[in-house]
Amino acid sequence: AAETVTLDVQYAWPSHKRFHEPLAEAFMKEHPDIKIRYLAPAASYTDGQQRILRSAVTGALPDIWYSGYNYLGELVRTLEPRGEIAELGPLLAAEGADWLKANYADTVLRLGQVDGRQWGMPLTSSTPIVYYNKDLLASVGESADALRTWDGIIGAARKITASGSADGMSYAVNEWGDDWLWQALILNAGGEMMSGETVAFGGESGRSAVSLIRRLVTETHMPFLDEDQAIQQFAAGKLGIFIGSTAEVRVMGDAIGGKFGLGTAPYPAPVKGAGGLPVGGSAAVILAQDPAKRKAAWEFLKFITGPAGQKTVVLGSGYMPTNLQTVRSDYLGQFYAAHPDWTTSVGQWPIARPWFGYPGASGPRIWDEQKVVLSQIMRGEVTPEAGLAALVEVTARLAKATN
Amino acid sequence: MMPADVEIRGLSKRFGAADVLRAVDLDVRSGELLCLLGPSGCGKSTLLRILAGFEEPSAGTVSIAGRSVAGVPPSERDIAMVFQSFALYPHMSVRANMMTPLIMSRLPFWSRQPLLGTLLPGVRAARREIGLEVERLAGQLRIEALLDRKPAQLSGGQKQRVAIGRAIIRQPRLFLMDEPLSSLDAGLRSEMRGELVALQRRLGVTTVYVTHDQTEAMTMADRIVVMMDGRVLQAGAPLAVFHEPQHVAVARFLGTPAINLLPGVPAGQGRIVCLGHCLPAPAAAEGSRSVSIGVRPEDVRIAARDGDPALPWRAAIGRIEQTGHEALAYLTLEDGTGLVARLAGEALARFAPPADGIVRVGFDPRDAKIFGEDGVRLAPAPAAAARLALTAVGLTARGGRA
Amino acid sequence: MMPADVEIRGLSKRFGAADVLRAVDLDVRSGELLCLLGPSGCGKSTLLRILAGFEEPSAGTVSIAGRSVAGVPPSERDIAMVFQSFALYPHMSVRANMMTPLIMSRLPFWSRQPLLGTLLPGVRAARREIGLEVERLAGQLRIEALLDRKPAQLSGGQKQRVAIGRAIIRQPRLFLMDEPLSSLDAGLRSEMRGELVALQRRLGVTTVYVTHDQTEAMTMADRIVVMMDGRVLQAGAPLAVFHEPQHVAVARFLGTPAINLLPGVPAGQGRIVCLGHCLPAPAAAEGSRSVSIGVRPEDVRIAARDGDPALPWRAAIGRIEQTGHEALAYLTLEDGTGLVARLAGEALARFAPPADGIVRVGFDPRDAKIFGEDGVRLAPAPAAAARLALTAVGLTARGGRA
Amino acid sequence: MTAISPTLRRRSEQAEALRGFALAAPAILLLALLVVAPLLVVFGLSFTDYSLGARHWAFTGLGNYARILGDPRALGAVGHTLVYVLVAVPLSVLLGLMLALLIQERVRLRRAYEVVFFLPATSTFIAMAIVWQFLLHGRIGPINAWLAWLGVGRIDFLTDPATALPTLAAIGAWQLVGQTTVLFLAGLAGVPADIHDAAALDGMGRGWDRFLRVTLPLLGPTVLFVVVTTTITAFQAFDSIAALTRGGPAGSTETLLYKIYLEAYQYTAMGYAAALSILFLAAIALFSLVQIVLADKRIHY
Amino acid sequence: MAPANPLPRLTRSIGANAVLLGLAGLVLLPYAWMALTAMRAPSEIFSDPFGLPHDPGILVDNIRRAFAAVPMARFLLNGLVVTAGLLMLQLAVAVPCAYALAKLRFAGKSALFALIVAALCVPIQVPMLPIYIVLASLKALDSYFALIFPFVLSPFAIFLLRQQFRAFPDEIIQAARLDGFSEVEIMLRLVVPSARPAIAAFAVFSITAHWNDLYWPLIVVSSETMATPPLGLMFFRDGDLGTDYGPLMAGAILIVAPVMLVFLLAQRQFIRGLTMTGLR
Ligand SMILES: Nc1ncnc2c1ncn2[C@@H]1O[C@H](COP(=O)(O)OP(=O)(O)OP(=O)(O)O)[C@@H](O)[C@H]1O
Ligand SMILES: Nc1ncnc2c1ncn2[C@@H]1O[C@H](COP(=O)(O)OP(=O)(O)OP(=O)(O)O)[C@@H](O)[C@H]1O
Ligand SMILES: [Mg+2]
Ligand SMILES: [Mg+2]
Repeated sequence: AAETVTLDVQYAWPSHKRFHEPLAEAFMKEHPDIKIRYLAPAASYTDGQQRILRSAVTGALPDIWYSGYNYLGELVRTLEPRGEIAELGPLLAAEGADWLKANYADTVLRLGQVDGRQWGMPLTSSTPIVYYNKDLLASVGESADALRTWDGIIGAARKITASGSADGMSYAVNEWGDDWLWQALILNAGGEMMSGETVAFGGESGRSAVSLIRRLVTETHMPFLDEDQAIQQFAAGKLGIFIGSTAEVRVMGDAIGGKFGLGTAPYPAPVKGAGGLPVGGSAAVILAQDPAKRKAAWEFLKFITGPAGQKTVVLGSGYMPTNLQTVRSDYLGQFYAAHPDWTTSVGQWPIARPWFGYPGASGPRIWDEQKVVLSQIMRGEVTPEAGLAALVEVTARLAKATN
Repeated sequence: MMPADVEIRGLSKRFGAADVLRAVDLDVRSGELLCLLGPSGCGKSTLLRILAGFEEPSAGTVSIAGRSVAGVPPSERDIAMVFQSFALYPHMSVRANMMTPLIMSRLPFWSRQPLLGTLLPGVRAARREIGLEVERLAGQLRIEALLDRKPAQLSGGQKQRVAIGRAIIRQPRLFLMDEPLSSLDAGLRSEMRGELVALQRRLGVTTVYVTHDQTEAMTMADRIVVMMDGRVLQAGAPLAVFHEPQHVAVARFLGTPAINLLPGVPAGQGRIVCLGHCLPAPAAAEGSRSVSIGVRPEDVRIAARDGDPALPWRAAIGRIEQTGHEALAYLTLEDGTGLVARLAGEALARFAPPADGIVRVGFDPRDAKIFGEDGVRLAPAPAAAARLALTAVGLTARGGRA
Repeated sequence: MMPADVEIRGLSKRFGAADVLRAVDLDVRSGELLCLLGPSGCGKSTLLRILAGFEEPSAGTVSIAGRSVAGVPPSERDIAMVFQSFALYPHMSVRANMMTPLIMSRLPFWSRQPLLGTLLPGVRAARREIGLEVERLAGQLRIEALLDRKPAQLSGGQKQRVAIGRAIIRQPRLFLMDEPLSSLDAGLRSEMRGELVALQRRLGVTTVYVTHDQTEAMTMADRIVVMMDGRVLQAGAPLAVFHEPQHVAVARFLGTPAINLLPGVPAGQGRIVCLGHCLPAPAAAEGSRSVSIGVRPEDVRIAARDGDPALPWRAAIGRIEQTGHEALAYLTLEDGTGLVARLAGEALARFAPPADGIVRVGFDPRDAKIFGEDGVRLAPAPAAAARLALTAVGLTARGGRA
Repeated sequence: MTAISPTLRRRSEQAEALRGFALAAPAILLLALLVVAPLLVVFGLSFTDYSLGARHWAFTGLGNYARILGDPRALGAVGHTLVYVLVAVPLSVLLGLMLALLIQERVRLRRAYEVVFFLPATSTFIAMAIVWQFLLHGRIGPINAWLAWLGVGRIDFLTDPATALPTLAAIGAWQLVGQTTVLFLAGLAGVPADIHDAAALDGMGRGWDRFLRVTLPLLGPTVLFVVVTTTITAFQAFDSIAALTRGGPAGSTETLLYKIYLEAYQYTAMGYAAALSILFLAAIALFSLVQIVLADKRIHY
Repeated sequence: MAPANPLPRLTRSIGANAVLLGLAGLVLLPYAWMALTAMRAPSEIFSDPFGLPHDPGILVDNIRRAFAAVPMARFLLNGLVVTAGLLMLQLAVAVPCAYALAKLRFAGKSALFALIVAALCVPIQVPMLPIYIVLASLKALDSYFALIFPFVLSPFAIFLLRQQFRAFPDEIIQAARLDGFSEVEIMLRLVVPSARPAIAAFAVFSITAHWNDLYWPLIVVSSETMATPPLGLMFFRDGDLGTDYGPLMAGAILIVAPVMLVFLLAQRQFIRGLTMTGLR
């Protein structure tokens, strides 16, 4: 064998260690000449992006980074001119079309593309789903069927709130760490965030989104919680319905520990429109420059996005598999059959859309501003219409400022 | 307010395992200046602090003006105190320092609060009145010019006077002073002694004054109380205590250099044998197996080797300390006993040490103070009583100073 | 090492605008104990600190043992110093305090470092040797029992002895002491005086001793130097300076209570008129328009109102301070001039103040010291010279103590 | 009279100066390296549009400073910082003073109290943040449960823009109070016992009069020190915001320092962040200076 | 026999203790939850926050899980190395500087002191970026050096120690010079030992600050093996996945406890140090 190649791999979300460690172990068993060394995890995709940018300035990039889908565009645009990121298209092509077809759906591959070129291999993917407390729902005489539409959800939540023992629901759009839930509202209403250089959610999709979030507050008395707090409350049995990432299925189950019945349902059908959903998660990119390292890195990427790798990822979190083979019964088929709650998200693959990232480095700043406006709308400090106008204005201004 | 008398009965104080005061009985007479004198650590300050109410006695009672003060907090005892450290309020001007006690005693709670106080009726007038009183007293203490300074800008003597001013301004019925002069230098100390006494006379406030400096006690007190080891050993007029100590410890403590103590053995027939010579003994000596014979340095007589044959012993001069107006001769008797003699006035002028340093020494037996084995003074021989009369004359002179 | 002599010539020191020392000339003789005496702030410590090398003079030279020490750092002057605050190393035991100077002077740098030091050859032996020396000296100073205590666990007198021990252990050629006794209490102070002098005699180290306590200076020094305001006013044997002050400031500074100063006017024919009476005048008085006549309190004579007609003035007794062995009478002459008289020994025993407090006072003109307008002593009348002879006798006596 | 040679005198003074320099040299070097030089760089950056990772950047003169004036979030951050300081500092100083006065008289429990109240100052905040987040939970937090039991309405401590900042400031006070208490205890120990005795005789019992007339004025220098250090610490509050609210809800807890952090490390706008930093430093310096000057007039030593 | 009336004193003491205990309870509230939670199974945590845990034995399990989930021991070791090393170096720099400022005359001394005082006000966030870039260009990131070096100069230590050293009697220093001590020996063998309480006070401040610092380690540390305790706790804290509170709180206790212990040990000296430096 050749000399051992060591790959520095950077991932985000410390808790994902749960599946990253087994992935590396399994891979190294298969490839004794490649050593995977994880760097300390970044706290979030945003922090990770910052870390990568800083490392780029000082020339200390890791070999592999799992970039949030929403930052992928910006990452490529920054690193490509410096020659510090590897294009994966040729590598995929070299593996042959059959292999490709057997493993990856086009919708999935598209998540790792920027301007039509493949830069990342989708590693994790999630869509928002509805978690509900079966006991609470039953106590007010509702069933999971009611959760298929927003009106149904609002009705059920209102009843739970009125019962006094718990809060009806939480859709923490304004307190989320990023704009994922917000994009879900827009995409689900058939809209998109930007089209070309102009803000695209100023119309019908935006209107239905902002009036919906206001309704959630006025009609269900939804509490203002951030993600952590919402999960805490749900796990404590004091929240009827929680809408969040499918990646939390596993932890939610652990935290509840059988105190009450946990159910999941698909993201509600859109009030209007075609009903798309942004895919959260990350794509693995290769930042190594050295050919040997790039080669090794590609091997690693193939492994973690392969059927065995994806099985590990899914069972460690609740993410949807990005590999077609994974759903087969010899990998996850039997598990899924036994745990239908875990499949809710998988059922939403058909409406999955890429998670939009703003141009330039303006994403975080835009979300910080949008968040404030969303809060104002939800609290009734501005009318939904005025709020929407403000959202459009601020988004347009900031997106332009950094272009 | 009337000066008060103080009655202390069976007062004891323990700190943990240490007996600091042991059944002290003491009366302070109305209007007098009483000095508590004793070595460091004998419990003087503790006694004073019990009088002031800072400490509770472990046993015993204290009455001031006939009423027990048990449980009465310091602020309600109507006592003032001058501290060794002066304890002036460092952040207040001299004027404010002196006004404070009057403000506290004359203005009701709301009237003395910073902002509100100035708005209430009558407060301004009351403050003005207090200010005038302070200025009057400051005049008497010769500190008018300092009224607007802070304590840090004063010399020791000036601080001293301010501390006294703050203490007496509200005319307490009892005045306590804990070594108020000890942090001053020698010159200032002797000056302040005179001033303090004059002031106390003028005001007539009963005063308890703590010191371990005998000169201070001797020159200032109406009566001194010698304390040792938590006990009162002797109380009385200063010269009476000096000349007629009732305990060897008192004799040793008073007088610089300390009294010479010679060993003696009662030989019956009214005689005591002391270093091979006989002295007339007080009657009570018969009961003792051995006695101590105290002779003050100024009572030791010296003559040239072959002078005055009435002096019984021969001694070698070890060292002579000359301080100008007097000299101290450190002598060694033939058997090795040390003896100090003070030479002053004519005796000093007459004295010329011999070349070989050998002299004759002795003393008038009437000047000797004889103590029993337990340290208690044995009743003086009749001759000493004559001396006591003379002492009384000195007292009269002192009484005339007021 | 040999005791050294010190020669100071034209030494001046300014701090900013303040002249602290002004052209001081002074010799310290090999082996003597010289006291620098003067009021607070006169520059004594500054002079000492220049000798030690802590300050550089502004002008003038200092030679020790014949060699100029300009630019020589303190550590190379072979001088030891005892500080007023003792300056013991607070965290070291007494033993370590005393060993330190020897360790520093005998062991090279690496050998005295904490860990390394113990590993180097010969260091243990050297340390043991030093330890033995310390114990020997501690025995002489009677502090063997304290060797393992920390300074904080010592009394003032014990600290004092340790400080001296640390200073003399390496037998410096010059020994400086800056008010080493001033923080001790009276009893201890007088005891330590004797010990210090004895030690200095035994070691024979040249010593410069700073104090503002005249008793200390008088009783300890071979010679005293009176400084005022940065200048040397007079230097000489203690009693010579006391009895024959060459300047009114020296006369005033020495003696407690201070010398009485009476106004006088030269009247020609060898006479001076003083408060209506005539005194014989020294020859030099003729040149002055007015003089001061100094009379020490112990030289003032008192008699009953109708006693001794040789005493020219009548005076009222204001106050009598009795301290047991002596008394001070504060008198007021008819014209209001104050006068203090000291009564001791027989004069005290004889004295009985009259009922109305009026007495006759006067003094032997031979005891009077007469100062011209500029404060300089006018050559004494021949009679006073006789007294000087007597003084010399006292000196001999003192010389005999060694 | 021979004047001592000036070269000799200078030599010994020079020797001392040399030793002084030698001893201070490491500190001086590090001061230059770790404080002065980086600050100069930051100062320089504040006149550019540098953005992290960018290859091209330009001087913009005072542009960044002008931009601050037109940036409502930046101005809001200044306001939030002031609110935070104005809540946290008085709260921790007054509470610390009260605690110190109470603890000072305790004999047996004194050490225990000192430890208890200093505990928050020693605790890793990131750990405590998790606890606080739960305790202050708007719905299931025990504090809200108790409030409900007391009949007080529910408070969304960390998620209501009106309460989030005061809540953070109160947590800041919780962290700071140990330090202020301990410092006040040290100050109180420096007040001579005699003065208290004298005050007792002058008619000031242990209560308000003694505190107002004696204790507080004598504590003056300590109060100044405590207020200045606490203010500086409060200005620099960061951990609690980063761990608990991340500037939210609705930007209501975005303080100046947090805003600087956002600009520099979330938005990569280095030049602008540098300008904000300079402003921030100037504000701290000014604030401390004003306090020292104001208080100096009222301190009596 | 003692007729003193002890009642007011007693009521005062009871009142004061009541207030203190009440406030102490408030201060300790978070710790109580922390301790209780560390003894719970995940499903118990949110239902009855201050109830007694059903099976305190879970604590052991939770601690085990804390050590298993992340290299807890390594974090604690890193914390120890960083705080101890930093303390030594800070003192090594600050002691001579403080001594020179307190006891020696040299040109620019007051300017230096003014700079030190000014530096007290500078939060690390401000000069951080340039320092980061320099460290990175030296390839020194992700090392103990990177964690320690930027804090080696502690203006606070210099300030505190200068105050303390100034109170050291000049006369002792002069005596030592006569005895032949060199300047460094005077400093190390005389002045420093006398400043022990002040050093203890500073040690508490320094250890507290740097053990707990999250900001700087977050930026310079990129490998788990270099993580300090709070950074480790952050890895441990489940960002987007909800929270596994039992082991988390067990870990938190392990991280909070050492500094508390240091404070407990140094408490007497710490308070004395603050009192002696006077802070006036
Ligand atoms: N609060 C206390 N706790 C324990 N012991 C004490 C306390 N106060 C005083 N003592 C002890 O009581 C004894 C007497 O102390 P006190 O202060 O009364 O002496 P003193 O006669 O005033 O001495 P000095 O002349 O030195 O002031 C001393 O041995 C002292 O150590
Ligand atoms: N470093 C200095 N800077 C300015 N003035 C000084 C300095 N050292 C001493 N002085 C001044 O020089 C004068 C003499 O001081 P010195 O210490 O020599 O007096 P002293 O005779 O020892 O007095 P004391 O008996 O009080 O110790 C004083 O007025 C003092 O204020
Ligand atoms: Mg006392
Ligand atoms: Mg002096």
